[in-house]
Amino acid sequence: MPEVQPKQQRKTDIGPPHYEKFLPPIIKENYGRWKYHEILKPGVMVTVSESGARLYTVRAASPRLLAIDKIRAYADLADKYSNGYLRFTSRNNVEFLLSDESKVDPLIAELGALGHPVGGMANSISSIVHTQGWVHCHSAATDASGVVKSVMDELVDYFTEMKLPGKLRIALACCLNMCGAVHCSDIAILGIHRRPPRVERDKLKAMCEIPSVVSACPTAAVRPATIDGVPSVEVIEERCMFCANCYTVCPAMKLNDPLNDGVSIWVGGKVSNARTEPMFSKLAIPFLPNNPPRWPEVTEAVRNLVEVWAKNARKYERMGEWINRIGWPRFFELTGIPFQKEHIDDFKHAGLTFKRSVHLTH
Amino acid sequence: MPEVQPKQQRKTDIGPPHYEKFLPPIIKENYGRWKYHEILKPGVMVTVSESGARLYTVRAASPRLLAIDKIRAYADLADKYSNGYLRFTSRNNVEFLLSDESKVDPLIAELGALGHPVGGMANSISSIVHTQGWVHCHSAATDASGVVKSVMDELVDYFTEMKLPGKLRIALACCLNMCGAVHCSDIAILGIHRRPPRVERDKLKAMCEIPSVVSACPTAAVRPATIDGVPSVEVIEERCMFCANCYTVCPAMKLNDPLNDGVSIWVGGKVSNARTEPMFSKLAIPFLPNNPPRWPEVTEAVRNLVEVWAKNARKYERMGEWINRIGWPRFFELTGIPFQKEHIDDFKHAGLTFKRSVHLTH
Amino acid sequence: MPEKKRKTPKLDELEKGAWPSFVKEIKTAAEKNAMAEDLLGQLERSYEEKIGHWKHGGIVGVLGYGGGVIGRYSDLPEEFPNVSHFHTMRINQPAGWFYTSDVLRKLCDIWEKHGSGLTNVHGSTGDLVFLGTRTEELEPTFKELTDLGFDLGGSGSDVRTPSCCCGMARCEWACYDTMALTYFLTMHYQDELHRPAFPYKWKFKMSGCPNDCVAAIARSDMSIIGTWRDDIRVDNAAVTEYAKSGMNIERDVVGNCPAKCMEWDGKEIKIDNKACVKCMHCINAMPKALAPGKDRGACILIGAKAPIVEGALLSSVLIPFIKLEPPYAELIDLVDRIHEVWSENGKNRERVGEFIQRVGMGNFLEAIGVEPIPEMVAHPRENPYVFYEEFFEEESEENPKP
Amino acid sequence: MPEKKRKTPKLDELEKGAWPSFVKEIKTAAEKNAMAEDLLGQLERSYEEKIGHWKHGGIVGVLGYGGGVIGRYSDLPEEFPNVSHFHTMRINQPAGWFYTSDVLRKLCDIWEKHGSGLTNVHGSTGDLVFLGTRTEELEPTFKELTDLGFDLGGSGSDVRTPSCCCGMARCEWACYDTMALTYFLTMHYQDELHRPAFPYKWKFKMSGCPNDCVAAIARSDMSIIGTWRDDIRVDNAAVTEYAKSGMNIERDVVGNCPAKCMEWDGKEIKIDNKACVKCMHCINAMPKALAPGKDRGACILIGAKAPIVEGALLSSVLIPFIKLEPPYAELIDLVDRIHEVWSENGKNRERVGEFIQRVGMGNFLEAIGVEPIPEMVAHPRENPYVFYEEFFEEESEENPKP
Ligand code: SRM
Ligand code: SRM
Ligand code: SRM
Ligand code: SRM
Ligand code: SF4
Ligand code: SF4
Ligand code: SF4
Ligand code: SF4
Ligand code: SF4
Ligand code: SF4
Ligand code: SF4
Ligand code: SF4
Repeated sequence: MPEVQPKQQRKTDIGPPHYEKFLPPIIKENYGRWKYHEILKPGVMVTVSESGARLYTVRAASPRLLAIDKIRAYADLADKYSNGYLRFTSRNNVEFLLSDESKVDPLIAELGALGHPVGGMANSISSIVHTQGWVHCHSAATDASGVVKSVMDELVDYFTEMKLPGKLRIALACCLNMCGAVHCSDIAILGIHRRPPRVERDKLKAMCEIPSVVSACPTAAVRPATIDGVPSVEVIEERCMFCANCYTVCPAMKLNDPLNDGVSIWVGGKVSNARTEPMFSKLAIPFLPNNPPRWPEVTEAVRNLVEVWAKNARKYERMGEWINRIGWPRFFELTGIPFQKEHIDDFKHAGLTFKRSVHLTH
Repeated sequence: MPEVQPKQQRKTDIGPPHYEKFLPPIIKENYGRWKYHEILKPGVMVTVSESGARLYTVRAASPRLLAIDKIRAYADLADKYSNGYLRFTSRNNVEFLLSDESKVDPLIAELGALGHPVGGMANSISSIVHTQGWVHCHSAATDASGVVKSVMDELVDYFTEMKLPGKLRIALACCLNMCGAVHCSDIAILGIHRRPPRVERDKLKAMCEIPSVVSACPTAAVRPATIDGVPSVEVIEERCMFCANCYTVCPAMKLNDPLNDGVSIWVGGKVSNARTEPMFSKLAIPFLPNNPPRWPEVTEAVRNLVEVWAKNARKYERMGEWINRIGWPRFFELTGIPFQKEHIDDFKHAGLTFKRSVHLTH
Repeated sequence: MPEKKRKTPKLDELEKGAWPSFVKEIKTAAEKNAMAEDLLGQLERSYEEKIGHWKHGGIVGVLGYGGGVIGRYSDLPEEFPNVSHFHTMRINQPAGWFYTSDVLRKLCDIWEKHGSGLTNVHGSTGDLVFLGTRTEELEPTFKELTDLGFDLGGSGSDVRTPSCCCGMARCEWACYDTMALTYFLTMHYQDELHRPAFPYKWKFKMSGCPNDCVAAIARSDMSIIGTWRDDIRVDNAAVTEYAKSGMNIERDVVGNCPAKCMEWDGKEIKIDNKACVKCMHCINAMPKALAPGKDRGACILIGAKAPIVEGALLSSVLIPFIKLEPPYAELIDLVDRIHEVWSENGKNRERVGEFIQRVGMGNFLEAIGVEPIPEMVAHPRENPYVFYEEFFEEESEENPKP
Repeated sequence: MPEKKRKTPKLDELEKGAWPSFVKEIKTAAEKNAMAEDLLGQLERSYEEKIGHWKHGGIVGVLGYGGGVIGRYSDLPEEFPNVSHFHTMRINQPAGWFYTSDVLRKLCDIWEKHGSGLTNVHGSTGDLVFLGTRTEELEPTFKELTDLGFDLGGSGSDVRTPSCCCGMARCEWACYDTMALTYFLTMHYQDELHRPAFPYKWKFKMSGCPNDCVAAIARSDMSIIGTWRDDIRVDNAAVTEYAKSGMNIERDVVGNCPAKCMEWDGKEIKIDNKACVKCMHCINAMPKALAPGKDRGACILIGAKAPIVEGALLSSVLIPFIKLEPPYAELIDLVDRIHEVWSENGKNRERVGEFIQRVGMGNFLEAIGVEPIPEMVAHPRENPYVFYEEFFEEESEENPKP
C-alpha cells in the first residue's frame, strides 16, 4: 500500500503502451493468420501468411547491455530497412521485421559492420541469457557480461551457422538466486560462493534482525550468539552450503570472496516440450576459478561440451536427450570431466538421484 | 553382546545346515552347468544341463501358514515322486524337484487332491507375498492370510493358467511397516490405520520413555504434555499420518481401530530389471473397508485391476510399464477408479510427482 | 564529462572478438556520461580484485509505488562518486517486445537526460531496464516515462512484469493470443504490480505453444502454455516434399515421437491423436506440412521458481485445457482465488510453488476450489503417508459405517 | 486337547474356495494342539471385531542370543490362555530353501513337541518361522534345533538372515554362486546375526542375475545382483526357431530393449554389447537362444528399505561389478568398513540407506574408502547446494591459489 497518495495530476498505473502501436502493418493484417515459416539462412526467417503475405525476420546478436547510442543505431537501421519496426527476443537478440526481401542482405551487411553478427536461429547457439554480475549486483559471485562475451567470442561460429544437431541454449547466473533461470539450460554457467559468510558485527547490529537472519538459513548454520556481550549471530561453517540466503536478508553476512568465488557448469536442461519433457540441468563441473578478463577455464570447458555434444548427438537431440541416451558414465568419459563427490546429490531428494537399478554398461 | 556366557557344551552360532546336504544328486552334478529351461505347462518347468540332464520342477501353491501335518504330507509326496527332495520359493510356493518326467502328472494329481493347485510360473499370477496380520502381529491394520485367501480364490485361474501379458506379482502387508515389501509390486494390498493414536496414559507412564515417543513421530504430531500433573504426551491429530512409528516404540500409542482400519491398493511397482528399471508401486485406491471374512471390496478391486491390465497391456508389459505407456489419466478412466486428493503426493518429494510438462492427451 | 581517460587494461581485452562487446557499450556511454565513466572504473577494479563493489540496495522508488526500482550503492563512493547511487529502473516493456524506432529514440532521450545512458534490453523477467541513476532522478524520469505512455514494472513481493512470446504476431503455432493476454493481465493487475502485498514475488509468463519460447514452465509462478485438443492437421503432399528433400521421416520424426503414436508408410503420416501428447516435435520438424489442431487453448501450470532455498521447481499442471478469450473471466477468477489463499496462508518469502508443497497440493486445490484430476500428476503418491482427515470424521463412533 | 469344538463361523468361510486354506491348516493343528485351538478362537474374535488381539512383544529369547525370537502375548489371556504367550522362533533356512523330506519331518517333530504345530514356510525375510510357543519352551526347542544342525535367524538390530535365489542350483542365468555366498555370509556373520549391536537391522539378499528373483533391490540393505561384462552369447539358429514358432522378435524383443541396442534382420540378432544395459529381457524371452556372457560377477547395491518413516528406498549402485569367489575377501572388507562407519555414526533405528542420505553419499563413500563414480547416480545433482569444504581449505588466504 502506498504511504502517500500520489498527486492528482500525476499519472500512475497506466501500464505499458498497447503493443498494437508498435506492430508493423503486415503483422496487424496477418495477426493470427500465419501459415508456416522457413529458415532461409542463418538468422533469417520468412513467415508466410494464409493471405500469402511474407514477413522477413533478421535476427542479430546483442550484448543486452546497450548504450542508448546503440539503441539509436538500431532505430536508424529499422528506419532504413524495416519501416521503423523492430523487436527483441526472449533471449535479448534484436529482430528487424521486413516486408521487402531485397532489403535483407544489405541489412545483414550493415549489422555486421556495426559488430552485430546475424544468426541464432534453428540449430544454432543463440545469445546467452544472463544477469548483472559485477556491473550491478551486490550478490554476484562472478561477472555476467564478461563471461558471456568471452564464451560467445569462442562460440560465435555456432551462432552464425546452423551446423548443430539441435538447439543449444546457454544461460548464466552470477549467483544461486539464478536470475538467469539457468536451471533448465543445455549448458548453464553459475556463479558460486565457497566461503561461509563472515559476520560483520557492527553492520549486523545496525541493519539486521537476528531472528530473520537465523531463520533465513535452510541448514540452520546460523545461530544466535552473544559476542562481547552484544547479541549477534555465529555461523557453523561446516553446515553452510553457500546459498547466500542469509546475505539476501542481511547485508552483514557477506559471502563474496575473491579467493573462493568462481563458476560451476551445468548441463542437460531444457524447457521446451519437444520430444521429451522439460528437464533440469545437472552439475557437470563443480568449480572453475574466476579468471578475468577472459575466464579461459570457463570458455574452454563450454567449448569442449559443445564440441563433444555436436560430434556425438543425433539429429534433434538436445544435450540432455543425448546424455540420457548414452548415460552419464559415458558423458564423463567422452568429455574427460572427472567425476567427483560434489556431483552426487546430497540435498533433499538425493536418494532419488542415485542409480536404483543394475541397468549399467560395463 | 550376550549378558550371560552360554554354557560350554551348549551349541550356539552353528548357523544353518549347509545347503549341499539337501540338494538332489542331479543338482549337485549339474550345479552351475544349466543351459536353458522351458516352461512345459503351467507350474511345470524343465531345466536342461550342458550334460543333457533334465530336471523337472513342479510348483504348487501354498498358503504359507502351514501345519506340521501339511509339511509331513509334502515330505511324503517328495519321497514318492522326487526322491525326497523339495524346496520353497521366494514367494513361498513349494517346488518338487523331479528327475523322472513320468512322475510329473501323478504328482500334479496328488497335489490337486491335497488342495494345492500347480501353477504360478511364467505369465501367471504367483502366490501373494504376505505377512502376519491378526494371526500374529500387534500392529496389523488388517488380516493378512484371510485377505490373501479371498483374493487368490478369485484369481486362482490366473495361477493355474498362463494367459496373462506378463508376470503379475501381488503382495500384502498388514501395516505401513511393510514386512511384505509391497512397495515394489504390480498390485499391493496395504493395511492402513486412519485414526491417530489414542494415548493410554497409565501404560505410557509404565512402559515408555516420553522423549523417544516424541522423537519417533516424523511429523511432530506427538508432543510432551503434563496431564493431571503427570508427564505424558498429547497428539496433534491433524498432523498425524498414521505411520504408527510412535506405537512401534511405545505400546501406549494404540492406532488399531475397528472403525477406521482398512486396506489401500497400490499398483505398478516392479523389482526386476527386465526392460525397465525397478519401480515403486503407486496409490490406486486410498481406502477399502475391512470386511471379514471375505473382503469383497478388496477382491473385487484386485480382480478389476487384473482384468483391465490383462485386456489392455501388450506382451511382456508389466502393470507399471503398461500404465507408463497409456498414462495415469487413462488408467483411472479404464479402471473406473475415482481420482481423489489422496492420490496426490504431499510428502517429502511431492513436487517431483506433479506433472511438470504439457505432455497431455486431451 | 571526465577530463582524462581512465586506464582499463582488463576490460579493454573484452573489446576484442567477434561477439558484440558490452565494454564498448559502456565506453560509448562513458564518453558523455560520468556515471558510465565511473561504472567503467569500478568494474575494472572488480576485474582486478575478482569481487563486486556494490552494497545491498536500500528501499528507493517513486511516489506511491512499492516496486519498479532496484536501489544500488557503490561501496567505493569516494573513488567512484558518480556511482555512489546507481539504481536501476524496471520499465514495463510492450508485450512481445515490439517497438518502433520512434518510441525507442524517445526512451533513449529520457535516459540520456536522467541516467547513465546504459540499459538492458531486456532484463530476465522482461522489463526494459534503465541501468543506473541517482535517487533524485527517479521521480523526474518517471514523469517523462508516463508522459510517453510507459510505466514501471514489478519488483519486490508483487506481480512481476508479465512477459510472453511473440505468439500470433509472428508465429503460426500460437494456440492463443499471448500478447493480448499479457497486456490484459498487466493492466488488470496494475495495483498488485506496483504495490507489493504478497508473501513474495508472483510471475506470469505466456507461451503460445508447447515449445515454450519464454521458458514459462521454468520461471513463472503461473505458466500459461498454448496447446490444442483436436487432431494435428496434416498435409501429406507437403510431408512427401520433406521426404523428397532428404528428411528421414521414419527415424527423425516418427522415431522421436514420445507417444509412439505416429506411422509413416512413405506416403502418408498417420497419427493416433488420442495418444498424442502435443509435444510439437513432428510439427517443428515439418512446419509446412503439419500444424496444431483448430480447437486451441492453453494449459495452465503453477509454481515454477529458481532454487533458493528448497531447490528449483518447474510449474505443474493445474488446468489441462482452457479456452483463453476476452474477458478471460475464468482465468482471472482462478488467479484471484489463488492469490487470496496464498496471501492469507503463505509465509514471508514463500513462493506459491513452495506454499503448495508445504500445505499439500490436495489441500491447495480444495482451498482454491479446483477438483483434483490425474492430469495434475506424473504419477500418484508412492508413499503411504496419507492424511485421511475426512474419513476419520465420517466414521467416528457416533456415526459408524453400516 | 480341547473337549468340544469351538464355533468359528467367520473363519469357516475361508475353508471354501480353490486356494489352499490357512484356516484348514490351523484347524488341523488345533485338533492336536491347544495353542492352535486358542489361536483359532482369538482369530475368530478378531474377525468379528475387526481388530487384532496381540500385545506388543516383550524381550524374550534364548540364552546368549539377542535375536531370533519375536515375543508375543494375547490381550485376552483369560479367554485364550493357551496363547497368552505366543512367541515365534525364526529358524535360519538352508540357502535356497532346499530341504529333504527327512529333515523336514525332524523339524516338524520338534515343533510338535514344543510349539503350536503351526509354521510359516517361509517368513518374508527368508527364515523358517515356528509360529507360537511359550517362553519356557524356547530353550528346549533351541537345544533340539541345534542338535539337528539348525540355528536361529536374526531379529532386532542385527544382521538379518541372508537369503538368495536358487541360483546355480537350478538356474542357467546365475552369474555367481548365490547359495555359496549366502551360506558364507551367514556363517561369517554369526556373531552379528545373533547379537544385535547395530543402529538397526541389516539385510543381505543375493540374486543371481538382474531378474532379481529375491527382490533384493527392494528390500535389503545390501543387494548383491549378478551380472556380466562381456557379450551376450547368441545362438542364431535357435533365434530363428523362436521366430518360426511365432515369436514377433522385432516387436517383442528388439522393441523392448531399453538400450535400443539390438537389430534383427530375420536371420541374425545383432547386439551392440557396449550399449547393452544387461536388463535380461532378450535373454528371458529366448532362453534357448541367448545367454549372459561368460565374464560374470555381481553388482553391489546399498540401502533399500520399507517406508517407515522417511519413505521407501531402493538400493543404489555401490560397486558396479565385482567378481565373487571364495574367500570373498574384497566383499567382506567392504561390508566391514560399512558396518563400522554406520555403527559409529548411525542414529538409533537408522537404516544404512537413511544414514547415507543424512550424511550424504559423497561423505559416506569417503568414509568407507570407495571412489565416487558416475555409475552410482542416475544423474548428477540438480541443485547447487554443494558443501565445498575442501576447496575452502585449499584456498585460504594463507595459501592462495596462484
Ligand atoms: C523469437 C523467439 C520467441 C520470442 O518471442 O522472442 C522464438 C521464436 C521461434 N521459436 Fe523458439 N523462440 C525463442 C525462444 C525459445 C526458447 C526460450 C529460450 O531459449 O530461453 C525456447 C525453449 C528452449 C529450451 O527448450 O530450452 C524455444 C524453443 C523452441 C523450439 C523447441 C526446440 C527443441 O527442439 O527443444 C522450437 C521448434 C524448433 O526450433 O524446431 C522453437 C521454434 C521457434 C520458431 C521457429 C517458431 C516460429 O514458427 O516462428 C521461431 C523462430 C525459431 C528460431 O529462432 O530458431 N522454439 N524458443 C525466441 C528467440 C530467442 C532467441 O533470440 O534465440
Ligand atoms: C523360483 C524363483 C526363485 C527362487 O529361488 O525361489 C524364480 C525362478 C525363476 N524366475 Fe523369477 N523366480 C522367483 C521369483 C521372482 C521374483 C521375486 C518376487 O516375485 O517376489 C521376481 C521379481 C518380480 C518383480 O519384478 O516384481 C522374478 C522375476 C523374474 C523375471 C522377470 C520378469 C519380468 O518380466 O519382469 C524372469 C524372466 C521371465 O520370467 O521371463 C524370471 C525368471 C525365472 C526363471 C525362468 C529363471 C530360470 O531360468 O530358472 C525361474 C522360473 C520362472 C517362473 O517362475 O516363471 N524371474 N522372479 C522365484 C519363484 C517365486 C514364485 O514362487 O512365484
Ligand atoms: C535484473 C534481473 C537480472 C537481469 O540482469 O536480468 C534480476 C536481478 C536481481 N534479482 Fe532476480 N533478477 C531478474 C530476474 C529473475 C529471474 C528470471 C525471470 O524473472 O524470468 C529469476 C528466476 C525466476 C524466479 O523468479 O524464480 C530471478 C530470481 C531471483 C531470486 C530468487 C527467487 C526465488 O524465489 O528463488 C532473487 C532472490 C530474492 O528474491 O531475494 C532474486 C533477486 C534479485 C536482486 C533483486 C538481488 C537481491 O537479492 O535483492 C537482483 C538485483 C540485481 C541488480 O542489482 O540489478 N532474483 N530473478 C532480472 C529482472 C529484470 C527484469 O525485471 O526484467
Ligand atoms: C515375520 C515377518 C513377516 C512375515 O510374516 O513374514 C515380519 C514381522 C514383523 N516385522 Fe518385519 N517382518 C518380516 C520381514 C520384513 C521385511 C521383508 C524382508 O525382510 O525382506 C521388511 C521390509 C524390508 C525392510 O527391512 O525394510 C520388514 C519391515 C519391517 C519394519 C520396517 C523397517 C524399516 O526400516 O522400514 C518393521 C518396524 C520395525 O523394525 O520396528 C518391522 C517389524 C516387524 C515386527 C517385529 C513388528 C514390530 O513392530 O515389532 C513384526 C513381528 C510380527 C510378528 O508378530 O510375528 N518389519 N519386515 C517377516 C520376517 C520373517 C522372517 O524372518 O523370515
Ligand atoms: S543472479 Fe544473483 S548476482 Fe546475479 S543478478 Fe541475480 S541476484 Fe544478482
Ligand atoms: S550462505 Fe546459506 S547455508 Fe550458508 S549460512 Fe548463509 S543462509 Fe546458511
Ligand atoms: S506388516 Fe506390520 S502388521 Fe504386518 S507383520 Fe509386519 S509389522 Fe506386523
Ligand atoms: S502414527 Fe505416526 S504421525 Fe501419527 S502420531 Fe504416531 S508417529 Fe506421529
Ligand atoms: S512458444 Fe510456440 S507460439 Fe510462441 S513463438 Fe514459440 S513456437 Fe511460436
Ligand atoms: S506432437 Fe509429439 S506426441 Fe504428438 S504426434 Fe507429434 S511427435 Fe508425437
Ligand atoms: S535371479 Fe536370475 S539367477 Fe536367480 S533364479 Fe532368478 S533368473 Fe535365475
Ligand atoms: S539385455 Fe536388455 S539391454 Fe541388453 S540387449 Fe538384451 S534387451 Fe537390450
